[in-house]
Amino acid sequence: MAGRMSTSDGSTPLLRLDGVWKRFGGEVALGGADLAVAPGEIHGLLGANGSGKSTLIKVLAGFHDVDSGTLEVHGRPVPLPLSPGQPAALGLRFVHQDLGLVPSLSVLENYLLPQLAASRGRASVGWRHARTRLREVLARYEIDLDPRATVADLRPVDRALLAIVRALEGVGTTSDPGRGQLVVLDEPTVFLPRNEVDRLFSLVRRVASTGSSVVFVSHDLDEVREITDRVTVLRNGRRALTGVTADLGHDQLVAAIVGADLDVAASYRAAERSAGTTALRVEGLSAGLADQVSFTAGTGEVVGFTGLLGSGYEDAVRALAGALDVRAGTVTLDDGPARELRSWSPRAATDHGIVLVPGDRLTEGIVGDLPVTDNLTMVNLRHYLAGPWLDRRAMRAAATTLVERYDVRPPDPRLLVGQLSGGNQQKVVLAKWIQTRPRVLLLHEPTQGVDIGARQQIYAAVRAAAGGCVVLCASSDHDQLAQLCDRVLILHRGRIGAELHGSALTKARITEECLRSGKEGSTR
Amino acid sequence: MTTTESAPGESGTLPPGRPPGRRGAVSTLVARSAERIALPVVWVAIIVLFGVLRPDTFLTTGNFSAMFSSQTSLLVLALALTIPLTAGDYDLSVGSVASLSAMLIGILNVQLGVPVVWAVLVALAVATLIGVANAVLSIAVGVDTLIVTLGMGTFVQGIVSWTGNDSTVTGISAELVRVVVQARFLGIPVEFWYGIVLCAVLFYVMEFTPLGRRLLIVGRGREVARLSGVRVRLVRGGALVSSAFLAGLAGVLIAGTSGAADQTSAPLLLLPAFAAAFLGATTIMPGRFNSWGVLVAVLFLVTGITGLQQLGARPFVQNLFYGAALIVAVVLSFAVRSRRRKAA
Amino acid sequence: MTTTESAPGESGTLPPGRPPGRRGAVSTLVARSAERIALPVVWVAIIVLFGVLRPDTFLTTGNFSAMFSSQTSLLVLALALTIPLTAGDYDLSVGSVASLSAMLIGILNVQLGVPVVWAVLVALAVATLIGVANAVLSIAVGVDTLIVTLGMGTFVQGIVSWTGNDSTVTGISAELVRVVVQARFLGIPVEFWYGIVLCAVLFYVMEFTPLGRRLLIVGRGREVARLSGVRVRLVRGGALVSSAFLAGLAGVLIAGTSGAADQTSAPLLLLPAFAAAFLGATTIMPGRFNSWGVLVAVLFLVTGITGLQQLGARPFVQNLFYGAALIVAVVLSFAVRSRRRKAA
Amino acid sequence: STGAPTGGGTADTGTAASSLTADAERELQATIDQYRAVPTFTPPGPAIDVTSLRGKKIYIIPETNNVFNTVNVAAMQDVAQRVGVEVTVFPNQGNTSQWVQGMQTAVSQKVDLIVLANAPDPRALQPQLAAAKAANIPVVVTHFYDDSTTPAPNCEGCAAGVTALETAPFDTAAKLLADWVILQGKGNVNALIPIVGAVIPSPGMQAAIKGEFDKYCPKCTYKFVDISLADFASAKLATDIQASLSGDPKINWVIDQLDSMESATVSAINTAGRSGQIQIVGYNGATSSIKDVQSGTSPMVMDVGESAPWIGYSTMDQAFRVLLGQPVVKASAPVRVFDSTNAKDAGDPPALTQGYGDAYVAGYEKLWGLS
Ligand SMILES: Nc1ncnc2c1ncn2[C@@H]1O[C@H](COP(=O)(O)OP(=O)(O)OP(=O)(O)O)[C@@H](O)[C@H]1O
Ligand SMILES: Nc1ncnc2c1ncn2[C@@H]1O[C@H](COP(=O)(O)OP(=O)(O)OP(=O)(O)O)[C@@H](O)[C@H]1O
Ligand SMILES: [Mg+2]
Ligand SMILES: [Mg+2]
Repeated sequence: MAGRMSTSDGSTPLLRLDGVWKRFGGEVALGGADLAVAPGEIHGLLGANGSGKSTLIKVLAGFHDVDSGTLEVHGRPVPLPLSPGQPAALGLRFVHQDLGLVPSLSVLENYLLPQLAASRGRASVGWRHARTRLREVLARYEIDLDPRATVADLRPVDRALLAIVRALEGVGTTSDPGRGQLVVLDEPTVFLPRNEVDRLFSLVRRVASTGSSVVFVSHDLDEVREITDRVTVLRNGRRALTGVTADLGHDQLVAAIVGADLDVAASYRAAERSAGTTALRVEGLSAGLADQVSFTAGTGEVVGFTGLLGSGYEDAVRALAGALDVRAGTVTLDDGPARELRSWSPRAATDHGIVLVPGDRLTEGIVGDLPVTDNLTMVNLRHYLAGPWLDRRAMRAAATTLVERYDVRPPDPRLLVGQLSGGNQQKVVLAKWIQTRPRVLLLHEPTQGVDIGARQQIYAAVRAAAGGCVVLCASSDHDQLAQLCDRVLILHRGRIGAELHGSALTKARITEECLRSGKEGSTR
Repeated sequence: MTTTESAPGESGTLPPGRPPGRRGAVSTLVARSAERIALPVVWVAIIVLFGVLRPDTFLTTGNFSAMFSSQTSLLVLALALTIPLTAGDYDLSVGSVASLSAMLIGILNVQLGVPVVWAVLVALAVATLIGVANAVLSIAVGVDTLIVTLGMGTFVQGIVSWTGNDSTVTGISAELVRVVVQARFLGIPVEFWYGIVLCAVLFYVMEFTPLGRRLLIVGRGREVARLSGVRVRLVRGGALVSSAFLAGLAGVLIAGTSGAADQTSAPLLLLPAFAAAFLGATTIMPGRFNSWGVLVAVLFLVTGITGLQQLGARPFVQNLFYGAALIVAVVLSFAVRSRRRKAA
Repeated sequence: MTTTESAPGESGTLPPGRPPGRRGAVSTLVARSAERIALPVVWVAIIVLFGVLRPDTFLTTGNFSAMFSSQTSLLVLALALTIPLTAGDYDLSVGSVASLSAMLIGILNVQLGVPVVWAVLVALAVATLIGVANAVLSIAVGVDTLIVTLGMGTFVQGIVSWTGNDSTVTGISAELVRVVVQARFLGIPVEFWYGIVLCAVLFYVMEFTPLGRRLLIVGRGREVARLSGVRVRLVRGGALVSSAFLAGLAGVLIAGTSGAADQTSAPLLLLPAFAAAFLGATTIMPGRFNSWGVLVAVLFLVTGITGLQQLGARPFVQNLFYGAALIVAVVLSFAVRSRRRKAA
Repeated sequence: STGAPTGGGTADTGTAASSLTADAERELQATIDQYRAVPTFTPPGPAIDVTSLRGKKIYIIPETNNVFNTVNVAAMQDVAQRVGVEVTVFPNQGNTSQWVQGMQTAVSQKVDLIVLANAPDPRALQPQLAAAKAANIPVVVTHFYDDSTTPAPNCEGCAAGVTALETAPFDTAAKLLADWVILQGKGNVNALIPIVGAVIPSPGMQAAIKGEFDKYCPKCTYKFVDISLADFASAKLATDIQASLSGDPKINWVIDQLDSMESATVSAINTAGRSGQIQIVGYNGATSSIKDVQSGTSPMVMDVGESAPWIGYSTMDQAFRVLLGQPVVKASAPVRVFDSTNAKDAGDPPALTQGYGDAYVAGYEKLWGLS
């Protein structure tokens, strides 16, 4: 309660960010964002995908430079950007969205990573002592982990727990322990089963009770309402709302997060459910976090896959492209034979016309330092063969047409894709695959980091493509699913928990189903 | 984007020149073509320089024909390297493989009296087999190509001194010598033209065949390639096999040029070949390993060395020239690019 | 996060052994320790073997003291390499730098009559400066360390033959000789013990200081390192400077061991040093470049070679042994791991 | 005229009128004829009784692994075996650190004598030589210094612990190379002489060659090109030579300091497109080079050879004398000129063990009382 009181009056916040601008290329990630965290409070940070939460946090971590903006800690102004190690010195601790672990190093090394990074070459590390200490710590948190285990071999849950414990234990190990410190948790709960979430919350409260503060990032409104004292909502890189959680209704939050998007959003859903015969049948697919998923889809249909992160909805889709190892399952195309997915590969998938527009665009989607032309033509090179040689002019021409059809800006196929903006990069990836006339088009977070305008163009493109094929779209953006899909499957713990279509298919219902399945989880 | 710090050819290593965008298109176009032709221009410049200083000795057809043809084996080795380099792999065994190939020709043809044609074919076959071994060990097992080819190179070197009985084999069939170096075209020994042809072939394969594009894509974005249905392992393996085959070819040229096969010369070409490959990637098609660039690099280096030699420079100047040329060229082409990127 | 396909020490290159997880902890523990001590065991085995075959010549203190001490300069060079390798970078200039350091000592002490202590200090300083140059050119400008150090190596080699006037400098102060090789401890020339001490120091720094850990973190995950506030460029640059300094030290040992500085010997140590570094990363602490592993690797190699010599094997067997040892060890430790990972 | 192949290219040496003075030609012819003959054996010193040497231990460290050293060492082993002397060989790859290891091992094994066989650089082994001296182990260095060198310990780098030398006729060989070329070229000689300035015999050989040209053919032209030790026998050597060749289109002879330069020289000539116009002579008697001389089609037309086994015998003779405490002698093995007239003596295919007769075998056996 103390926290909540102290915030209503103007007492100096533990941390205050003001007017932070951050562009990537020309893409505005933060457009004058601000954030104030009072001592001893648990502060929720909300916002749609790409609204700038992680970027803001990485600015605090000294990872990103800023175009402009000011920072105050304990009322003292601190020049941005922060130098390496400075955040730690200021008493800031992080659990980053990507957890900030080095997979090929051991649990212990990753646990000590912040100290190792901070300490200026002094004092030696007593590993045996450190190991026993970590054992105690892990025991305290009732986590069964071998400090010598390699992080790459851990389950996602254990990795998350490790990162969280690292951040929480960091508190109090800095220069002036008297001062309250700040723990930033960027979507820490996505990999946690409900009971772990409860434990996390009790820990978070304990930290707050010591006068330190916590910034808590999550897409799960219920979690946010349960744990936070106040919330700040980011939208398109700037603050849309700040308030005391208890005073804010669910709808107020949703409105603040989604903003005007809902209104402008034309629905791209097919007028009437296409009666297209079943073109894709997947049986008992188990891969990654997905567990015995079975479904069918028809030509012309756009089927959405979603759920809380960690529910495995994206694995179910990516597995069909051979992007990850499959434990079990079969896929049937049209009235062809059922094919074992255990021996599946990207090659096999593409040969059968199953193609993936990956979510991790930068490493899986585009070859950034090759021109647009090469990226567009890499999947059907043999079409450009004139005798033994490639007809480069034909390739250039084809690229130009695609670039124009998909409205890639600037419309110059000689540009390196890495120099295109996020949205335009995504258009290139879409064009690359759709031109191959796939039978199944798999989309994974198709508009991640893509601004509204490009978003609508991409929806249109997908819809157009859907005319001739099955589209499966794995996304955590419920608004997008509501606009784009004819049907949405909500996964929970790797299994299909619910299915929405027709009039039931609204952003609100999707979110609701995701969260419900979440609670069912806790009751199981 | 995720760039690979030390995988060759990655943007981390050789940032691609920025093609003309909307903004400052013209000025960039100029800067870019300036970069393309910088090395050739410098090359011509030093030719003129030495020509002025030593008109009677340097500016002779004899000198040029000799300069050009004398480096063919180095050129071929460097070209061999560009293939795995483009795919993001290293091959440290090319030197020893060339050595073995030459030695096999010597032994088969001279000591066992095998017709030289067959000797050459066997040598090439063996070289290719070593490439297969490299591919299997590194790509199949998954060991870094640098380590595997390092070990393989040492091992093969052992085989060379074994088979060669630690000595030089001379008296290789005059036919080979004739078709490699004695026959001339436009006054230059044919082997130089072989080199040119090889450059052209490689250029076309790299630029105008699906295979070449796949090689490049695998080198620049393995995951993208994999998810796009490219058989990444096959491509990488193929690259190592090809480099070994070309190394074998370099061996044939070595044997043909001197009519002999010795123990030491070929392996000493390894580092210069790398230097030439990297230097070549700063010109013609900056940012990519390209055969014409390698040709220019090799000719530039030999011209400099020969000129200095004829000016009576002491031998050590050659190393200074080699090292300095590589560093300066690469660093400059880097500085240029990053400045330009800032500008964008 | 950004991982480097062919940066050494990356999981891609040397996957970390899988430590005991919940499942099959015991069996894995066994397998793991088996892997740790595999090379040492094989080493002991061949010692026994040769001991049985050549008891009177091989199993003599003299033989061992000679074997061990003669490899110190190689050991130090390999240790130098492990530092940038751990940080994910290459340094191809260590051989030439060692050469230069030895040559400087020779020239300063013999030709200019500088007291040997000062000669040594100057040599080390120059070596370090070259390391700084490497760091600036590669990390500041952003050129791949492989290229920069390759060029630098060639350049420095030129400087060596220049300053050394292309010949061997002899007559280096007897003091240096005494403190390097003539003084003995437990019957083994002191330089061997210097090597041991260096191993211990490096081991301690790598394992027990934040600095060493930062080096490893930078090598394994540059982005995460940045995210956690590690000064990545500083660390990488420091690694290159340290390797150059140690290379300089190797040069001091070379000069002290033979009381002379020649042109060719040190650069020839480059590839063997790499082999030793990689081989060492398969033992003691499999999957990581570690000084004790390098020590074992070096001793293993020299033992095998000496033993083979005393059995009257022809010299070429040495190369076969070197290459085969490297490939077999690395491939095996890989196979083991991947099998184990599958099992998990 | 002899030697030169009748390929068209050799016209300028073959037909052009000789510009040598009559006596010059006579003297040169005499010298060449003398060295074309099978070398004769002259005892280096008084007879010695080697029976007392049974059981002594000799440790041999060859410079590197090449066939010449192998044959040379084999000869020594053979002799030693018959005398009952134990021989240990330390084969290596020419790395200083390996020589160091060899020396240390030898000293630690308390052998009775160490041979640095043609020839690990004693200057790079000062501490080890000192150690040997301290352990009273004599060291014999072979084929590293010229016959004219002052005997140990006054030779360069010998003071530390070299007891005796087995020297080589480097200067003589150089003289013969020059003489033969002048004679064959009938005075129309423009020679390129690649030489590794860094090695000990080079200055002497250079002087010798210069001396002959000054004496017999002042208007002949010749040019030494300095080869860096690192480039020696490497591909760069070809570039060095080729650069000088194109630097002077009139060059018609290349005098290789060592046969191991031949293949690089041939490449250079070929790439320079001067095959048929340039002939090569070289020193060392490598079988590969003599084979080319025999072939009559190679630009390699003469080789000054030396007998690896003979060097072995003469080394052992010196070693025995040292072991017996006898005064050291001027130990050296002769050279022979191999050109088209006598190259066949070297055998077909040529062997390092043939072409020098076997007078030395009988001679040394008699000297040692083995026969
Ligand atoms: N480094 C660069 N080199 C060349 N052109 C560039 C570079 N960076 C950006 N551009 C061009 O400038 C334009 C604006 O880029 P920016 O990233 O700001 O687009 P954006 O506003 O984010 O668009 P989107 O909403 O699609 O992401 C793009 O068309 C891109 O092609
Ligand atoms: N390194 C980067 N380069 C280019 N664009 C980036 C980078 N990091 C973030 N962005 C862009 O900045 C915007 C904000 O990203 P950010 O990760 O902060 O969103 P977020 O609010 O954390 O979303 P999520 O809820 O999905 O985590 C997005 O458009 C994203 O694409
Ligand atoms: Mg954008
Ligand atoms: Mg985020």
